Amino acid sequence: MSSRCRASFAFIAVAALVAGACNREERHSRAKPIGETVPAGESPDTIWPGGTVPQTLDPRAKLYDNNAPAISQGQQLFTQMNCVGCHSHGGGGMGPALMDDEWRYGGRIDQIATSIAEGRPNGMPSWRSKLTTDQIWQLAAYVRSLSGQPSKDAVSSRAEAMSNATPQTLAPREPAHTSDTAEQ
Amino acid sequence: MSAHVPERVRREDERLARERQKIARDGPKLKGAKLEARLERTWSRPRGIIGWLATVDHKEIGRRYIVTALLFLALGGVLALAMRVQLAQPDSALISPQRYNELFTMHGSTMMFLFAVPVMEGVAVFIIPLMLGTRSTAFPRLNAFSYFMYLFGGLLLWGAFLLNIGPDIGWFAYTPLSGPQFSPGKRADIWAQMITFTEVSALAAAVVLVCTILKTRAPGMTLARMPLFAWAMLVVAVMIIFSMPAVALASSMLISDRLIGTNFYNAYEHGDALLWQHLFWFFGHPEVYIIFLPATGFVSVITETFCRRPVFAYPIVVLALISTGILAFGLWVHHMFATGLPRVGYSFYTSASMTVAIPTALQIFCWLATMWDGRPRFQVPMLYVVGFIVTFVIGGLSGVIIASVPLDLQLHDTYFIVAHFHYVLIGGAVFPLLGILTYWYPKITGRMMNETLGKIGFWMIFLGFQLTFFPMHLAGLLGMPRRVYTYPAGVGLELPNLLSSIGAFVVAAAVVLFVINGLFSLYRGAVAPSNPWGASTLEWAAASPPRPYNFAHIPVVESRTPLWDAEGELPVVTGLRVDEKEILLTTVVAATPDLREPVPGASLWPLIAAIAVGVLFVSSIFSPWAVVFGAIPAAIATAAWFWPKELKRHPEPVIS
Amino acid sequence: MQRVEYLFTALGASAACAALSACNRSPPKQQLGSATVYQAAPVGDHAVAAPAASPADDGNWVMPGKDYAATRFSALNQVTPANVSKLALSFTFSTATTHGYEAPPLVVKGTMYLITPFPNYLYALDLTKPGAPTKWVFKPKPLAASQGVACCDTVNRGAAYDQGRIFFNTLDGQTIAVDANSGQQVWRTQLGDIQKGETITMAPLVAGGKVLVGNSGGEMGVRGWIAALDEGSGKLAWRAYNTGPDKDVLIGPRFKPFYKSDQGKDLGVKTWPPEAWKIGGGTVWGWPSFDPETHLIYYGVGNPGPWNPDQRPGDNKWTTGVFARDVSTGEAVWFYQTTPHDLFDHDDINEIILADIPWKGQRRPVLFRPARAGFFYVQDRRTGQVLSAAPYGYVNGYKGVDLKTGLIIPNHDKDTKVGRVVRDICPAAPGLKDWNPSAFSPVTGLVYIPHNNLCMDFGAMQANYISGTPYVGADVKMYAGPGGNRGAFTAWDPIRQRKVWEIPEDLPLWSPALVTAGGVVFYGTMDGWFKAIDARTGKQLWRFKAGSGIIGQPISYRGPDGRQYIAFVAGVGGWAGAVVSAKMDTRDPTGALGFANAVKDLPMKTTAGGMLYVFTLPR
Amino acid sequence: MTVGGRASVVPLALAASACSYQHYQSTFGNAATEARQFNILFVIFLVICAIMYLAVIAFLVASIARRRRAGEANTVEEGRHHESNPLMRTALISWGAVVGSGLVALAIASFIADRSMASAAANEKLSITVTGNQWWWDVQYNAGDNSKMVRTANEIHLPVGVPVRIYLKSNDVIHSFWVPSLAGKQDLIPGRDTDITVVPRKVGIYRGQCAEFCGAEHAKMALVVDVDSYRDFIKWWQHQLQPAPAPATPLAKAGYAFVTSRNCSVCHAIAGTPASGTVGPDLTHFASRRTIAAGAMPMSEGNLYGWVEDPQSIKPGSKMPTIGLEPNELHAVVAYLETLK
Repeated sequence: MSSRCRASFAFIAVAALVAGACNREERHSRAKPIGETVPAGESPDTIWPGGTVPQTLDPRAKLYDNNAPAISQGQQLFTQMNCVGCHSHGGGGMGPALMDDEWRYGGRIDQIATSIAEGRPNGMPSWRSKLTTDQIWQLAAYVRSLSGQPSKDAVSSRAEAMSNATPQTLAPREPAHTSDTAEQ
Repeated sequence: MSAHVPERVRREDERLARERQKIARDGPKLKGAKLEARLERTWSRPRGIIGWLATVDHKEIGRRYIVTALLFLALGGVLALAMRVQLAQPDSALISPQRYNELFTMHGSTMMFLFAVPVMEGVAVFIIPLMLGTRSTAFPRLNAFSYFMYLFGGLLLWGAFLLNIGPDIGWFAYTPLSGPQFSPGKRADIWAQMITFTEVSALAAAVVLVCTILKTRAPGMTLARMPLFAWAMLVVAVMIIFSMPAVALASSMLISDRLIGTNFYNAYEHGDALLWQHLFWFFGHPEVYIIFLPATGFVSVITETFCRRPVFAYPIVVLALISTGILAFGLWVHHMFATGLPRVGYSFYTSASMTVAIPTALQIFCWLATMWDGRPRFQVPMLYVVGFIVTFVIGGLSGVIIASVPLDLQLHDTYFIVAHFHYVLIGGAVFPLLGILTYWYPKITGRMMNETLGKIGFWMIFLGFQLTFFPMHLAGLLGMPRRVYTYPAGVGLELPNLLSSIGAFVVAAAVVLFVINGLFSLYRGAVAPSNPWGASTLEWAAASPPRPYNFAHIPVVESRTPLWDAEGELPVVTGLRVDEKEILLTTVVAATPDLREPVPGASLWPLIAAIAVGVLFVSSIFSPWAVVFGAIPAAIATAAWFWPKELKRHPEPVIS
Repeated sequence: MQRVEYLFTALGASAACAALSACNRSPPKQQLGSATVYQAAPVGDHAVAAPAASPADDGNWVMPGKDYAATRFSALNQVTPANVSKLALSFTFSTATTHGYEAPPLVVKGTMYLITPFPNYLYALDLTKPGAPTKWVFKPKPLAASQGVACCDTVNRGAAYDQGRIFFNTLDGQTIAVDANSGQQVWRTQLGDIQKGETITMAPLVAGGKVLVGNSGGEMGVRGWIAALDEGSGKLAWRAYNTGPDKDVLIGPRFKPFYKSDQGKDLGVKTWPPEAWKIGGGTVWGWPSFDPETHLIYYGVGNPGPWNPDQRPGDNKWTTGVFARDVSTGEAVWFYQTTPHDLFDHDDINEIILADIPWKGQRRPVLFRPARAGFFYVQDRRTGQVLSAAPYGYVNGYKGVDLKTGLIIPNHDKDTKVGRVVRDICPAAPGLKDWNPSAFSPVTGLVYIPHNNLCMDFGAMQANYISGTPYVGADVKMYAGPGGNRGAFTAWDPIRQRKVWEIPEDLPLWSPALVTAGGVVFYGTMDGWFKAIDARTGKQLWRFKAGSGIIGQPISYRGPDGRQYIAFVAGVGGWAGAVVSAKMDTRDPTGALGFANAVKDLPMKTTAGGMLYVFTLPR
Repeated sequence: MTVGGRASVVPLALAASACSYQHYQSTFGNAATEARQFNILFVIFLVICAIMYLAVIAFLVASIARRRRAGEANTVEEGRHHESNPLMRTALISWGAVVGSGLVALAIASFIADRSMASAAANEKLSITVTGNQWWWDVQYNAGDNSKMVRTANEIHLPVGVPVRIYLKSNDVIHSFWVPSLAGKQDLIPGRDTDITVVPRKVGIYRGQCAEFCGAEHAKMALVVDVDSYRDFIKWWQHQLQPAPAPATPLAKAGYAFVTSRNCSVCHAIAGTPASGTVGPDLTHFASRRTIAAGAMPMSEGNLYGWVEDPQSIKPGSKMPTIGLEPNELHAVVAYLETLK
């Protein structure tokens, strides 16, 4: 997909020089290669018997981390797939709050993607068979923005809806936290 | 006045009087080559790059405006070619939808904001002081500031486009598509901030033009004797001052919606998506007249010179200009006939949109009457006027068609509208612009453009234009909406789109030919005397290219066509200082000499202020705090710019 | 205007607001916690409980409503306004759970039974021994995933005792019968399916040899029903749906609704867009009552799904109304729809008190219903005819009830619309009074109503249905209603339909009420104050600060030693308390379907808990 | 060239380039009262404007070709540039009068056409609600008895001769409902209700397209309007009310299992099956529609395979994801979708 849009720049010679520059706003619409799965799900916040195993972040994370179209698509999926019903706009309700800095299963993008795909014991449904990995990663990117992790330039200030939490563009930034609450 | 004048005051007056004697002034005692050498030293700018950046000479700033605008015209044209290649055949997947949306947004924004309005201001800033017989515009530093703001706006937009964060929401950016939810990232903010840049630049240039036209005319050039181009630019400047704030408000509200989550356009929280459209088109329609009216000025100038007689019925043309300027503010809702507003309201706007055609029709009559009553000589500028009349009237009439609600409901947002506004913008503004550039080229550069190349260029662009844009009427009627990156086969749109694509390349070739002619003539063109076309207005009394001080002595005007009526030498008025930059201010209506006005010298502060304001605007896309902290350097720069110099001398009442 | 008051209360400066008496527009600011008497308590002829449904009090507490007439009235009178201030703590017991505790403790012949929220433990405490040691614990082990489909905290509203067995429901949709002495399971029936979003939180009603159970999940696009299980075997006797064709709703020849708007064939299908009735809500999660004399059960039906009304044009029969059915066959006898095409999630599941009132010289069997939409209905329980309906608090969502047609008169400028927020709708989604039942004292003839005083902004949007996930389609923000107090305890005269006295409360009142023959009324507040009030004058007599907010049903029973005991369990939660029990983040005002905005200060005023407190007068 | 003449010329050109789903998307379609009023008014405007144009060109050519002996023109060379031909003064006044009256006539003609269109469709018999979503049309037929309401997508069937009022809503950005052969366009604006009234006159297939820029796939947000006879329309409506037929062949059964248990059911609704998502178009009678993906391609097995297998390559940026189906899943899904007549 991306090769064709670089070809489309061929008409504007100057632009071609800088085609790959800014990933923040590139609209990736990746298909799911057959057989690809969301990360297998071993949580980096655990005990490794016999010494720590170095944890590498899934390479796909950088396509979604600070990518504005992915976060915007995630925001729309968050409403359409009824996540708002349980998590509201980050405040929680049936489901846990997503805008605070307490995480039961880890706040990194790949951990959130695993929670969405596999589901969690106390009522989080498993979406692996209902959403493509692309969509799951977009949702994970949006959930990260609820707790203020991505850069302020990639998030949207409000949705075309009733005003709710303070705009993400003004909320203070938070690092990704580990699984740090009592409940599981 | 019998009151006893206190001793101290009397002694002070005598000292001033003695001092006044010592000032060197142009006049019988100082004239000819010695005067011109002194004036040259006083009025030329400092040497080197600092001088180049600090110049406040209206001719240099005018030249920069024109060159930058023509560069953006070329860039916008290349985008148009890319769009036409994509639309040459149906179901083409050559350019991705995302890229195509960026292309047509950049094409629209570049042509409207970075080419059309600035090129008109550029030509006006260069020619108006010469045409009015003065040595500089009012507020020359504001003029320099205006150019830099325009330049930075263009760099911001095109820089973002090349960095792949260019806008993809159309040059009109309707909310909620341009709102925070449906335009992720900073694409829409950059577009909105470019609007702020170009709008500040246009407002600054408008203030400069209004003050120059009203206060610095040559003595004797009453309002009734002012050239029609000056009238056109006066009306345009006033329109800019009244229309630009609307879009400034709209784009600032859009940025605040996108940056801090206000609800101006959020229908849920009782905002309204149509608020954007009303504010944008309240600016949008006057904007297109801001582009068209200077072109009517160009046509009047060319017709007068090449028909060897003044334009027929001067008062009618002036009244037509003014009424067009006023009526332009009353018909913006004809862009919104399909948004479900009450039908009776729409009929007011139908009649207003039809009424605005009458003044333009009268102007066209006057030009034709001038041609009928004079002896038209069909050199290149006059050819462009004929091309203008043939093309623009088609656009004007298709405008009358879409002014009617039932017709517009079918034709709105289709390629019929694309044809209409290209006819009135390219036909109505670009043709006269090419004509006037050829006409004033000798005045600006001192060389004549090549006549045969000019004629070939004219016929190529004229025929290429018809081939490109006439089929678009049919494409619109056959159901092709605007801003579509492709169209299905089998709906009958293949032929018109193919013709348009071919025509686009012909027009492109013609523009390239014009540029070659322009560059080639810079060095190989015939050297131009001060009045090569035998024209009647004052700019042809100055040298080609004009000296930094324009006129050795300020001319006096007794009629509408000063050069044609002055046997031999132009009457002049003397007494302006030679050791300091000084211009003569005259009263608004009767243009009787009023004051001597010291002209601010070259300074880097306008550039520094423009950079500070630019940094403020660009950084306020990313954080609201930038508005607070960015304002400090901007305030410092503008304060330094206006910091009062110790007045070594003070303006004195006119002696003679 | 509410926004300013809400801000003040949000800062917890209720004292400041009290001082700023100018900051409300309704009657002058009452002092929080003290009663305002509107007129003297009625004297002479007044309402009495339906005799068949309210037998003489034997000192036990065998079902949440105390009796089939749901009076929640205890005939014990040792505790009186004079000596209530001397009540002393007898013993306590921790239920080891921290979600909302809405159930009453049950007392049967010397044993107290406690049913906890998820994981629904059933404790039996031996009252005959000091400190009430645990006799046995029954652990039903419901599915953990059921917590993901419980809309408003994983609560349980109580168990019921009958003929030696304890009947209760589990969150994952099972009804279980346990032998009261041994704690061994007798039978267990699976009724709900959590994959469809169904849970069960209501207290079963054991009547006419049947165990009546309904499902919850109005917010999950569940199709509501009430089922009757045979008391002995647990087999399904009949199940009546609340949407769909007449045969599913068990509507037959005996069905004679009083008003024309409820008459017609297959209205459960005709008043919905095609297929919408299959995911149309109408759940039964509240309080059924039973009249042994007419052998009829009365129960309310929940809200239609989704909350976005534009997605379900039509009256949406048979949601938000009251059904009367024959208990043995389930045949519908009459139905009254309180809010056709409900706009504001006003489930109509509130308690139904059966009473007889003096009507033109003779006794008329009626039912009292302080409905969620804000009107106190008095209806003839044989036909469903509305005798009178008056608002018992501030209502601007509706203009009143037309007694001729029985239809509620909507206020059209509060109609919700997709794409635009409608502001200042009172009462809010939880209604003027939510599930927490009121108490009726045949001695004073008054109904004691613990209710809230909340208004809301409502923004409807298109809802997408995925089974097992919420199907709401609305954003809501709630805030304090006029007067700035978010709750009130009202003594209501059901015959003259007028307030007798009212105590404004800072936080919404989410605890049921208890009234005793001794003339004392008990209720608890969400920040943990257990209060005793004089039933006649509304004067506060005594209060006790519990460890957590009180939303459980207080009870009064006669202990083995013959003394009167008052007991309740303190454990904040439910929809109002989810801010604490679900550890929510109150920076998002639309949390917990809008309640977070109304109780931002609750986490500072109480923590979660689950503690039983039992009081008695010292020797 | 009269209206009729011109209208017949163009379809011949279309017929020449006919391919299977060739539709008629031009303002000459003349298939409804509104389109006919447009064509009549358009011709009136065209004729009057053409006359004005010829007048201007005649004046231009005359002044170019005019030959006069030396000394007669009022030019500066002949020293007469301050005089002007008196004839021109009267010509100016008459020109102003002609232009003014021409415009007034056109304005009046426009008002009359506007009023008559509004009155022609005053008493509508059928009401439809079209909701615009990013890049497809959600169509809902309203009915007095709510259980008779029909929900479909990207295709509208209309009975000929019956005035229909189409209520327009939007779930996201501004779109514009436009079927050139039937009537003028009307915007769909979030938070604001607009409507349009059409009285179809000619049975046939007419194609419409979104006319307000609405994002990445604005170009492929089309719809097809089928104007049927009243009898066919009622038959179509009854058929739409039936739930989806149960799958018969084993492949279709496998497709049913996939569609109702996997990705499709969270967005699409198929009446009579557990799938009831409202995010995507209703698929209950998908196979009976003429196009796929809001008019992006005509309905055919090949196109169906291409679309279900990789929608992102056909409509890049569309909300329909490329799921990455295994070949057997793909065959099963397409087989099941084809049973949804």
